[in-house]
Amino acid sequence: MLTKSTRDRAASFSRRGVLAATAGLMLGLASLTGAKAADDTIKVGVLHSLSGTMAISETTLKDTILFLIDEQNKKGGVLGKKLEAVVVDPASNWPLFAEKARELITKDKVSVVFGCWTSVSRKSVLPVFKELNNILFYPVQYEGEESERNVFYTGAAPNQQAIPAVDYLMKEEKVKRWVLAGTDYVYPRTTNKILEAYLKSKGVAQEDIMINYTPFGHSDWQTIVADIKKFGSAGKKTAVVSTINGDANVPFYKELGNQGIKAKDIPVVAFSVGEEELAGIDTKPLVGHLAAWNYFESIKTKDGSNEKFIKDWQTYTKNPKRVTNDPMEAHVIGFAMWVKAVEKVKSTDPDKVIDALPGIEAPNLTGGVSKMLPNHHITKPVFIGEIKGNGQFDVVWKTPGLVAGDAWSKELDGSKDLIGDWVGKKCGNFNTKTNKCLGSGS
Amino acid sequence: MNVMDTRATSAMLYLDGVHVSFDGFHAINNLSLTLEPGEMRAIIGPNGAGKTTMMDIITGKTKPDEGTVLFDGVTDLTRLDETRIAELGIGRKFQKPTVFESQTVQDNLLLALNVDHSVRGTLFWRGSKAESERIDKVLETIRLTEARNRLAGSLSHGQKQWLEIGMLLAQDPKLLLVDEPVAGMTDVETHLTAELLKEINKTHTVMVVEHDMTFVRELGVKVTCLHEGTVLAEGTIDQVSSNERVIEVYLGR
Amino acid sequence: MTPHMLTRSLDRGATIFLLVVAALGVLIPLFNLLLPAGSFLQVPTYLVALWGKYVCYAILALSIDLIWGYCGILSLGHGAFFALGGYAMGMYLMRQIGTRGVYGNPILPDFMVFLNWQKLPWYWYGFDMFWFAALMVLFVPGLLAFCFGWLAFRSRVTGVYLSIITQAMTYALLLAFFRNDFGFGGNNGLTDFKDILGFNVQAEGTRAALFALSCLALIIGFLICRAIVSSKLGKVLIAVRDAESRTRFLGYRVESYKLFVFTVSACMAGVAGALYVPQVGIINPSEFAPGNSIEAVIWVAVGGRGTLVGAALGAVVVNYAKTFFTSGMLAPYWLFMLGALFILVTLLLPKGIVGTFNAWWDQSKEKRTAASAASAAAEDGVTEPKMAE
Amino acid sequence: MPTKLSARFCSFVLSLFLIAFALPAFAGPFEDAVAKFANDDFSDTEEAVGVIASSGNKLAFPIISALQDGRLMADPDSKKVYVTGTDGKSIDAATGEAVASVPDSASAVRLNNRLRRSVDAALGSLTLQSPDVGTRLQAAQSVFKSHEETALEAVDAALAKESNKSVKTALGEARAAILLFKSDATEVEKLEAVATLKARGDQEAMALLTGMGDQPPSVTKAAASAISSIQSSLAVWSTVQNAWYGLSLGSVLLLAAIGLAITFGVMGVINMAHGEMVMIGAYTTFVVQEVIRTRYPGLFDYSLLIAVPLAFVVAGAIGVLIERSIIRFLYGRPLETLLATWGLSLVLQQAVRTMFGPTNREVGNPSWMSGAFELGQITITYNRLWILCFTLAVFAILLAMLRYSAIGLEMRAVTQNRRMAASMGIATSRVDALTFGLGSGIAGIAGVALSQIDNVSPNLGQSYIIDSFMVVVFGGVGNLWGTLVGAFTLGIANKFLEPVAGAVLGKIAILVLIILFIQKRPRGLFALKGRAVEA
Repeated sequence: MLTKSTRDRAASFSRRGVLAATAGLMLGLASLTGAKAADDTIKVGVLHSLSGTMAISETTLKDTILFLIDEQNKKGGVLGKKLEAVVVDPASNWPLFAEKARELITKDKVSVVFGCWTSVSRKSVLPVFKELNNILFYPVQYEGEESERNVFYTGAAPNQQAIPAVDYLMKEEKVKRWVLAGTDYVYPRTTNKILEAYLKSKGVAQEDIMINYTPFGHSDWQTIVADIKKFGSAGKKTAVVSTINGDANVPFYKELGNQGIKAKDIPVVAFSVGEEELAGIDTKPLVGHLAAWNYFESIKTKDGSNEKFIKDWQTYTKNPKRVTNDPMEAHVIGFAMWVKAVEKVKSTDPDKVIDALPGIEAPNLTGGVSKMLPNHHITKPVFIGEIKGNGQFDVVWKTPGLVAGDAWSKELDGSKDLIGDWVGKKCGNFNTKTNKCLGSGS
Repeated sequence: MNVMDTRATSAMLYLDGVHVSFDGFHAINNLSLTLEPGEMRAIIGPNGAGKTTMMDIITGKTKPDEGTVLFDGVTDLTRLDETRIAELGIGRKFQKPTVFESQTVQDNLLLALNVDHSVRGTLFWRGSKAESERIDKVLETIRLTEARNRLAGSLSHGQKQWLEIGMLLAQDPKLLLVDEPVAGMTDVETHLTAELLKEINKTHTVMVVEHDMTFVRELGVKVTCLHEGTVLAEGTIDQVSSNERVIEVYLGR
Repeated sequence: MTPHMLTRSLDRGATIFLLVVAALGVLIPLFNLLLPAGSFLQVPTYLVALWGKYVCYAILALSIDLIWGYCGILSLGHGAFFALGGYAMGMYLMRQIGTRGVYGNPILPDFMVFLNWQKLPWYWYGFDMFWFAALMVLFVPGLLAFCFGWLAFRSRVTGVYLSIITQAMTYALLLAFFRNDFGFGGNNGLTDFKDILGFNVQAEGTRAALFALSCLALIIGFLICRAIVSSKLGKVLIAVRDAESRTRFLGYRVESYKLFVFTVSACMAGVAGALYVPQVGIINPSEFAPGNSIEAVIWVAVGGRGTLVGAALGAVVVNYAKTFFTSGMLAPYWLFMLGALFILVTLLLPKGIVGTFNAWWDQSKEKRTAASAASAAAEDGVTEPKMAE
Repeated sequence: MPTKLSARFCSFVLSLFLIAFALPAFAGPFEDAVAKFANDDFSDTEEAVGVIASSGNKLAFPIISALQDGRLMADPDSKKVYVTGTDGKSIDAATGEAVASVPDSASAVRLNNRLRRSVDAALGSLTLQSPDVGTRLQAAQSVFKSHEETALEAVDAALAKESNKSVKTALGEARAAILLFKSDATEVEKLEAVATLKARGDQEAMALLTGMGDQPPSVTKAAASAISSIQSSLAVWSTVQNAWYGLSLGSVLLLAAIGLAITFGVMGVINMAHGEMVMIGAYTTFVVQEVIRTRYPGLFDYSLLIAVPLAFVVAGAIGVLIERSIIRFLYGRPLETLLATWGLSLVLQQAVRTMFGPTNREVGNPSWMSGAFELGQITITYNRLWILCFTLAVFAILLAMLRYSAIGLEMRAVTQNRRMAASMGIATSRVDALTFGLGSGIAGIAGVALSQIDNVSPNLGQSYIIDSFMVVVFGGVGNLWGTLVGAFTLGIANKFLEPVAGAVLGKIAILVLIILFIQKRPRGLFALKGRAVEA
């Protein structure tokens, strides 16, 4: 018995020895990248670009997570263990996102990952998270049309941002004519498809909708702004719904300001322009233009939670001017939910946590309480803010209650019958008409 | 161009009323010149006389604005590109010696051999006895046999000149255009080069551009003096060098 | 490839290189699959995927070295051919998803469904068959390279001008593929692949196999390149690189030579891309980004221009450095490291790693064969004289 | 906003209380209206504005103008509303009595876009007769925009008094606009109105004509013809507009490329870090403005003038540094310079990212750089106009420098024949350093201008490098005029393609055209001919 085992071990050793001899470089390789998993901490992956084009937006989110972890550890960590952040830089390079995700999960053995900004980065890491069964918290407003078991979407779905914004413009500003301007990628495309369908359902005629797409980082807006002006001077109240991507916004707004398009003539409501983007512009010419978010830094709360958060954040970053924005709040909520779920199941095992998360509630920074839904999206309030001269927003409207995020848009033919339900149906894209879980092959 | 008179000329090379100008500067001005088969001709003239430009025109590197350039009495060179012209059998040695510096002497010659120059031909090329013999022979003629495996870049200036002439030989053209073959050569080398060219001239038509009058004299062939892109004088070296204008613009008193 | 070309093409360095690649191709998958997870020598799957990526890059580097190192054509748009090959493979993988897409549409890929496409665009036909896709992997980049090269080389666009218009080419393609109307998934590109030839792309076995395949492709590509550069055609290419007009006056059709290698190298790049996509699991327009192409050229420079081994090595070294720097404490500073690496290499090792090594090796050994001398010299930084002025 | 809700509730209670027990003196409609401001409810505020504007009360103008620029303070608890004067003194809005200080509980009355419009309208009719011509003109225009019937008599009164010509026409147009929408206006009046608007002939006029509801047939007919005539004239103007956009885009391209035309065109150095030089220039501008903001706010309008030389020096110095430390070892190996400078660009980007942070930095437009003016029917924005002039100036200076200055002569000598120049005793290495410095410096200047229309972020340079190379190559390397022509050609072509093909396809088309063009002219638009090229 014992001898046998020893013999086995000996044999295995020798075999291993042979293999080792045949591949020295493998050794070096394994040791170079080999990870030593520390058991006394819980590892949290941070997958945000720190260089390249997306660094502009994502660096802040990296800092946010580090800040939250810091706070949590002050409170004694989770399950009596300290949290440890593992930061990597996917460098705004989509395949690198997948590679880094894989590295985080298999090499660093993280229990959860907070990351991604662009849809494409999410799409690129998706297979990795499915394969290695880990958890991703995705904090950015996106086009919807997705509900995955391993992903939790704490940003706004189209019905939590776009639709309410349009409603506001119809109700408050009596807008009759619409310009849907966006950068040519999937989020604006889908959002505009949804809005187009929605507007038509509200009786807006085709010729009263102008759709325009521009490449990433488009910097010469003269023609388009002029077109908007022209379109807007057809006698009907006109508004621009902008899904223009972060980088192109500054020149866009500068051109708007210079060509003298005032908010009171043609208001622009943007879904990707927050406090951080405005920090790069002189906002005086933009006063009155709108943005729809689930959070604004300027929001005052009864319990002062937002004020406190801003204060702590600015002390943490040692920068009294550092602004906060919506995706940050999404991370705050997501992080809180994850902590609660972990403490609920007394484990960081992804399967347990994933099952525990739906139904978990966490306070958002605007004085409400958000809830994780079975489709892995959360409930959020929607605010419409007007740009102020100081680069902040003045909330002019809010939804009466919290809005539940729809994974699948009701306005699109492809998806109006789909729901995501990971509690009952255990399916992200369940067709309520055919009662079938699509995509499972069968 | 009149067909009759092309037939009339038996010349190996025939230039008539050639004009070319770069941004207004007339490099070649109504240049007419004939080279008989088997002839060796020396071209002299001050800098900017258009000697090299003339060669550019003949080898198809520069297209003349007007004028006739006939090879072998029939082919209009102005319509062809360098490759085609080279294939016709016009070889050229450049003013500043250009050999393939990063390749060995014998590879340089190998590349020059006038065998199949098609992509397929070179891709599936395998050396033949005949080729290597040709190369050996040329190496001997240009006295580089023992340097065959050295990099062309490591050769002395004179040796490069010779290697390039050797490449011409390997190419075995009907007409050789040799631009300043003895520039920067010692007297001995110059003498040897003269001998070499005479040797070559036995079997080829040659056009030599050279400043070195002793060299030209040594060649002892018909001389053409160019000035401002046109023929100033033509004849034996003595006739030309005694020509007033030539002395004035070129030789100096 | 005829046998004599093979034999002729194999010198010492080449043989060692081939052996190493072969060893990697066999051992890494074995160590990954056979050894128990967590055991000391076990190669985690993410490393297999990672090294698979490196190998694909190595093939791309080879293809660039073939035209730049030996023919002096500096293409700053080779990423385009890589990406096109990748897209061809990606389209096949998309069609393999079938009803497993989120909308369960048997024909249309998901991105077409939610952009309300009614039917499959014609250029997607046939990509459900592997052989067709495989053919396209070679054909599409090859065709583009042929047309582009035919225009450019015939009208004697050389040096910087060529480099810049190759940039223009890849940039134009980048913009084109970004457009969602173009029918290639826009910015998101093609992703969420399920299986290839019936094997699950996520499965460890498939990954190992893909890795081995990539190594095989690298070996074959290497042999092809060696065969080309060590043939007489190789000498002509070098001649073109060093003195293009001289070569013309010797009666060579320079443009057809350039066109030939350019097309061959484009096809190689395409294959590299095709192997790359299933291993990284996504192909999207950013692969067309002009920066990528430039970076690929830099791999070659780092490894040693004009030494095929160097090109491959450079690709691996630079990308390993990238992987290494982009995680851990260094993450915020990795661009400094990478940038510094590029500057230092060009300044201190103009011949690249392998080039410098060879030079040193040759010096240390007085006796040298003509062949290695030729190749050693070929590694000199000297480029087209035209551009030197 | 629970806080606001509760505030609104108690204020509501309070207002009931006030209405019930307030002294009759305060019970007038004007006072009630003023009190409404304290309800912090947009529709209440709108009512209040309407009432006050038409009340004829002398306080109306101060109140509403205060509302417009956020100087109207309302105290939700005491229901009192105060006007804080620009001089800091405050008065009670209801009574006009001066008050010592505004209570802390008071906050500025908020506006939204709809309110801003009605405020403008109200102010318009209130200031129609203000002594200042500018204000009157503005007033007339805002009345034209809002065309509220209520303003009609005010307009007529003003028209009667008005002497200034431009204001008169503006008033006339305002009157026409009102009449057009006035249900009980006579057909004649309406026809006149249509004629006036036709004369005005711009998009706003067209907007009114298309927007007017059902009208007597004759009017509709007149309107239709007016619209068509306006449209045809606008069509012509739009071509002019495109040309202008093309020029301004061209100027940006030229500005970005001109530095490259020197480092690349003149020296043959493929400087991939060129874009980063531009970026450095932009960040210099940012720093200058920061200093000015904090230290000497008064100088803000001069910030760019200060930034230009600084940017030139900074970028130029860095350029020289680069040339001395890297480029000079790489002459004769242009492709190696490409690689080294590419590495350099990565380093510079990350350096800026670490120094200034990854996010955009705010670079403000000085007053003379912001806004636009109408030229005929096209809008010309000042920043674009200035950039165009600036670019041409830079180009001219550079050209003159190369042509006439000693260093310029040396530079050209070195370009045309390095060896010869050296043998003639020109210190080529010094010239190289200076040339590269010059190129980089000009890139820096470009950065100053670009900071006015684009992001100031670490990625700024990236977005221009390719375009710059396209321009230089298209125009012909080593030829500044080529660069000029190239830049404007591409700019204009792009702007005429954009409306047809859309921004993305337009850009693609341009790139393809460049590729094909290079086939025709392998050395660009203005290529040097002759032997020198090949040598």
